[in-house]
Amino acid sequence: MTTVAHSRTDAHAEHAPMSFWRKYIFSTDHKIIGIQFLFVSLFFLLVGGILAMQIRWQLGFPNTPMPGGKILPETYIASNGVILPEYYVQLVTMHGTFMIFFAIMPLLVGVYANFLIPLKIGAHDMAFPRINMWSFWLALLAGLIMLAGFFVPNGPPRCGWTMYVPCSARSDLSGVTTGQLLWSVSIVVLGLSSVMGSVNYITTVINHRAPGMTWFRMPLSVWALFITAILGVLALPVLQGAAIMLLFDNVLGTHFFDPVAGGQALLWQHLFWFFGHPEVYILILPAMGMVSDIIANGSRKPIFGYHSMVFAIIGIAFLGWIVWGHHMFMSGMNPTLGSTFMVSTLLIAVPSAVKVFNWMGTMWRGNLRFHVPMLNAIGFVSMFTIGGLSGIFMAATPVDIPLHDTQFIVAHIHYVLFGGSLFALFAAITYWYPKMFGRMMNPGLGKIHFWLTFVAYNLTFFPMHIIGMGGQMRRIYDPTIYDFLKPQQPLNEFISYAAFALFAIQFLFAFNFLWSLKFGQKAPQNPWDDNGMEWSLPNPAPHGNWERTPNVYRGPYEFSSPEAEARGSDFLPQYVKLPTDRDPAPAAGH
Amino acid sequence: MTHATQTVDSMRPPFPAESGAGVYSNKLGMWVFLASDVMFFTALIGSYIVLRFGAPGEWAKPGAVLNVPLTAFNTFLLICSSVSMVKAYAAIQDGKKYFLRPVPGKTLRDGGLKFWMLVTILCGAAFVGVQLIEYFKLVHEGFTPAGFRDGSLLAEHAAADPIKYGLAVAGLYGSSFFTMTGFHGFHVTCGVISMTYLYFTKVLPEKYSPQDYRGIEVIGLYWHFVDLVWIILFTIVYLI
Amino acid sequence: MTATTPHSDTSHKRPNYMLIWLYLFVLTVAEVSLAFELPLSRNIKLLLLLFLAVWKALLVALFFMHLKFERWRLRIIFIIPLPLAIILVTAGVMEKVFK
Amino acid sequence: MRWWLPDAGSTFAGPIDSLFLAILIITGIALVVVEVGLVAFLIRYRGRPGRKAFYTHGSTRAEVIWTAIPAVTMVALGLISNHYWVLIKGRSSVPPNAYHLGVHAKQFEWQVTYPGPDGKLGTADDFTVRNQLHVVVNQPTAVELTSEDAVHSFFVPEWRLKQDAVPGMHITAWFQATKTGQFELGCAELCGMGHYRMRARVFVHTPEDYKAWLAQQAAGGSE
Ligand code: HEA
Ligand code: HEA
Ligand code: CUA
Ligand SMILES: [Cu+2]
Repeated sequence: MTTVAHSRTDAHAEHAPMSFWRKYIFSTDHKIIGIQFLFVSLFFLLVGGILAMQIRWQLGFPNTPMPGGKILPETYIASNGVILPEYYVQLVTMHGTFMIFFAIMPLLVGVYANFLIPLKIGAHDMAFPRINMWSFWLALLAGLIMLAGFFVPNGPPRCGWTMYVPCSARSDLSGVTTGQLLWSVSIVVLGLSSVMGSVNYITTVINHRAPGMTWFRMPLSVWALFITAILGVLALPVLQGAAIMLLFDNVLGTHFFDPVAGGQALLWQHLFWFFGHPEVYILILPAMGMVSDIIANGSRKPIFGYHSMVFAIIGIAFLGWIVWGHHMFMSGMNPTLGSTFMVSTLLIAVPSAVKVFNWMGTMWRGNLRFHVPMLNAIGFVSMFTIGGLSGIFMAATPVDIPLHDTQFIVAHIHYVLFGGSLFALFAAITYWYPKMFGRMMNPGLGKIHFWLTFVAYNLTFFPMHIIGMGGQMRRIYDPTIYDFLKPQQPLNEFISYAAFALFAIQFLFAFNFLWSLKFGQKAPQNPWDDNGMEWSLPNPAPHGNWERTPNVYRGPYEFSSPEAEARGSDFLPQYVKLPTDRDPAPAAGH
Repeated sequence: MTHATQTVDSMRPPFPAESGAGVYSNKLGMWVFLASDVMFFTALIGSYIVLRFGAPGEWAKPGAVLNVPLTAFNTFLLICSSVSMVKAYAAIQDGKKYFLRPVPGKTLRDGGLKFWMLVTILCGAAFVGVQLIEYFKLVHEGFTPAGFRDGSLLAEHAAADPIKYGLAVAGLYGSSFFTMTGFHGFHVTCGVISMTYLYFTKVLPEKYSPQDYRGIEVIGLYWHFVDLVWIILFTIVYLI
Repeated sequence: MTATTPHSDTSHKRPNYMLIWLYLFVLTVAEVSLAFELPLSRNIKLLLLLFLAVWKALLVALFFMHLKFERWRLRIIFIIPLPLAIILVTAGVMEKVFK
Repeated sequence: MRWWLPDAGSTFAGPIDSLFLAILIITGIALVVVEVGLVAFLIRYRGRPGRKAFYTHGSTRAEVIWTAIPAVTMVALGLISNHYWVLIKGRSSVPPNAYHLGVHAKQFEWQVTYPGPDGKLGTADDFTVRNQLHVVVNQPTAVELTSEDAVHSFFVPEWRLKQDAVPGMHITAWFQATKTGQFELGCAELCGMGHYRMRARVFVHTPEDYKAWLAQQAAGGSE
């Protein structure tokens, strides 16, 4: 294809000085919006983490007063400080909800799609900067609505982040009224925000690439974020629709999910997971893309099999639409449908294998630099593999029978989401920190944080596979009331200790992050010797990015190429014009 | 550090020729949004289909509960507004910014952008109005999102002829009817509001020209899409 | 090649919009009378009605939204969600339709 | 403390556990390849002064290999799994000689309906017992699952049996216990705040014991 991007060059070059409010609060600059998303979603990550600690307290030490628990209102906690069963279920629900919808999704998509797409494709900003700003404010609004659930009578919903009906559709079953409504409303608002964001990302990638930035010169991070945006645009409206029906069942007395009047409980599950599985790929594809960039950089080698990496992303995204039923194997869904979903699910291992082995291929015969982003990226590859492989167990329908809805699933969730997405985020945050704030995060602290997290994380989540095999169900308040689970309690206790350590270790990261804002070492222009377009700009980059639309001369991964050697370095940025390079055609060719 | 950038401004075509899909960003963005809206209506309409297939009883006969002639008229209104929208688009392409202008030798005068946009807005608003009347009448007769209201007129009819009125699944009927048509109506309302806004900020001040009528084209896409959804809804909700 | 402007779609012959409107009108009348007046079996009615609805929808998409005159790159955006919708609904009705 | 699935208690355990083991081996190989490979690369190719990375954009042959092997493995795994899936959960898998029990799930208890002396559900001598499931060893048994309110899930780990009970649906799940003794039935689907305590005792009897228990129930008057 000869499509060569021609970028919009509206009056971007001259920017009058703006008031603080316009510059940092109601900004339409994609970089500021990305940073706003970063702070907000790190806050929600912290909220999710605090909820997780209370979950772990209860699972490790049931019927023991929780330290500091007494400050919670009596709808949550018994007078002696023991967590109430209602509260436990709410903790689990809100932990899942916050982590998925308000921590990882905005961290990956809100922050990095915003921040990276224009910078990496040589655009001046998003296609629709104003809509972009709205997307952020709606996401924040949604998060606050969700958070408000804790402060209304009876608290937040009690039916898990998957919000299965009829539990969630009938307040007499869940015991929650306002909190349930807030959940639905928040999800609708969040969906709106995501759709607005995704429309922006898609349009920007299609229309605003700099001259020379052909489709197959785009970094894999941009590819992944682009495909993720497509998933977002098509998946979130379905969740919105479902949440609206749930809301109406609660407030208008409709009967969508009310079996007595002919409604269907499975309908919710179909709708939720039809959204839900693409959603989990929304949570992993951007991570994969950014990790690809970082691994190529850390290995000083071109990415191994760039094209198949692109097709693997597309393949995962495509297959992601036809596997949702693997969450419903035990739901009473037609078993024939179960067989179909099993096969499509297993096939996802194939593009995933391409990705994993191509990352290894990239490192093969490289010249590895173990900077903090690289360490976390390697952590990502090794841990995502474990999470993905545990998915194979559950994908095989007969094996899912004993494993479904046990802690084995919880282990899978955290291996893919913490070991996968969150490690990738540690990598990405460290990697693009200088671009955001002009300073480096402390590498020593970063390494300590990585190693401690890596160990504590495995100690926390690996044993969950075993207690899950032993049969411990998810979302149960007190495993010790089952005789067959009593012998496992020491392991639960062990997990809790490890989880507390894991949580504490994250404050190293928080400290490093906040401290470096002010005291970090000043970043050189291209701190990681990288090839990306973003490093042609000063750190942090000015509003409007480039004064003049840049040209792109080559692919993103030209590390250690002969041309680079000739220049006496081992990298050759996309924006560098060698004497042999011709300028790309400026206007769009169709 | 070589920036190695080169300006391309000199070669910038006069009008929003943006690359990639070969369409300017607003239009591309609107299409992507419409794709996402398709998925939104898929959730609602799909649920209706699934519920109706799985319903424990017969659905009400067409026309038993709903007022089909009234809605047929409403359909007509929406079709008219769609064609007036596309006429507005054609008018501005030809540079007709005016309201009405006499044509020599003809009694009918030629409509310009201002005329056709006004017709579109009025038809759209009328649609919403008729839908509101429909809702009020239905609720008054006893058809609510929760089904037939106890003691209402419709509840009595349904008790007398449960098959015709689909008594067994009235709850599902009410739920899906009001949700689907309600969200469609919401879309129409949004369209009317944005078109009115454009009318006063852009159409009346004659901001559009044959060189740049992006706003008209983009809102037109949205408007036709809403019409398209109604065509589907009218058939599967009122006639089947 | 030259860049696209909204102009470029005036390069094709503009369809007669009033004729499309007439089509839509006639088809709507046909639908209503089919649903109420014609003594056909339910399933045939259903198929015919769906057929007419799709026909009308296509008219709107192709001519009013001028998809007929757009390139495939743009059409595809609108087409992608359709198979997804079909997949979702098929799985949903599997329970009742195919035991 | 066990490090494996619970002791086998039904005929399903055989195939499911072997399949589990097979997947463990397959994924174990993949895991070792990846993790050992990673560590080896980290050591061998660590950056050192004077070291140069090998400039390559990939190798189609290698990529075909590592696409094809997982593809073939996964398709084979899918076919094998499906074979057992159909035997366990297929709609026509319930053996004709199965003994039918009704299990009605309700926040937060299991109501088990026994067919009484005539062996048929839905007759006058049926009786219902709360939170106690009595079955006969080596006798195919089918539970007719229904739910009163939320979605619950019938889960007996030793039998490798799990099946949601969904309001508005009537789902039949069957099993054949192979070990007598006492077990536990848990609810595996979040159904509200009392989900954790929705527990029932399971008794697997010899046929004689079961008859005796039935007789005793009949004598004591059905609940
Ligand atoms: C980032 C999120 C993420 C990702 C990427 C995945 C990826 C996968 N998931 Fe996971 N999943 C979740 C998040 C995610 N999941 C969550 C949150 C839930 C729980 C929801 C809830 O109920 O609350 C869940 C639940 C879940 C279930 C339902 C379990 C149950 O409830 O009973 C299943 C079942 O099939 C499943 C399967 C898979 C598979 C097969 C993959 C595959 O994509 C993995 C593919 C990757 C690999 C296989 C590894 C790399 C490949 C190789 C090294 C090659 C060699 C491998 C082989 C030859 C096998 N997942
Ligand atoms: C991305 C997703 C994510 C993440 C990161 C986590 C993190 C953790 N999770 Fe979570 N979990 C889920 C997603 C996630 N979880 C989901 C989807 C469920 C299912 C919910 C359901 O069943 O409905 C679940 C369920 C779940 C359960 C099962 C409950 C049950 O079924 O009964 C448990 C139990 O141990 C648990 C524990 C933990 C622990 C100990 C952590 C620890 O890793 C937490 C460590 C702490 C942090 C990661 C916070 C650190 C952040 C900061 C210190 C802030 C930094 C600030 C600045 C820099 C400014 N989780
Ligand atoms: Cu019943 Cu959980
Ligand atoms: Cu999934």
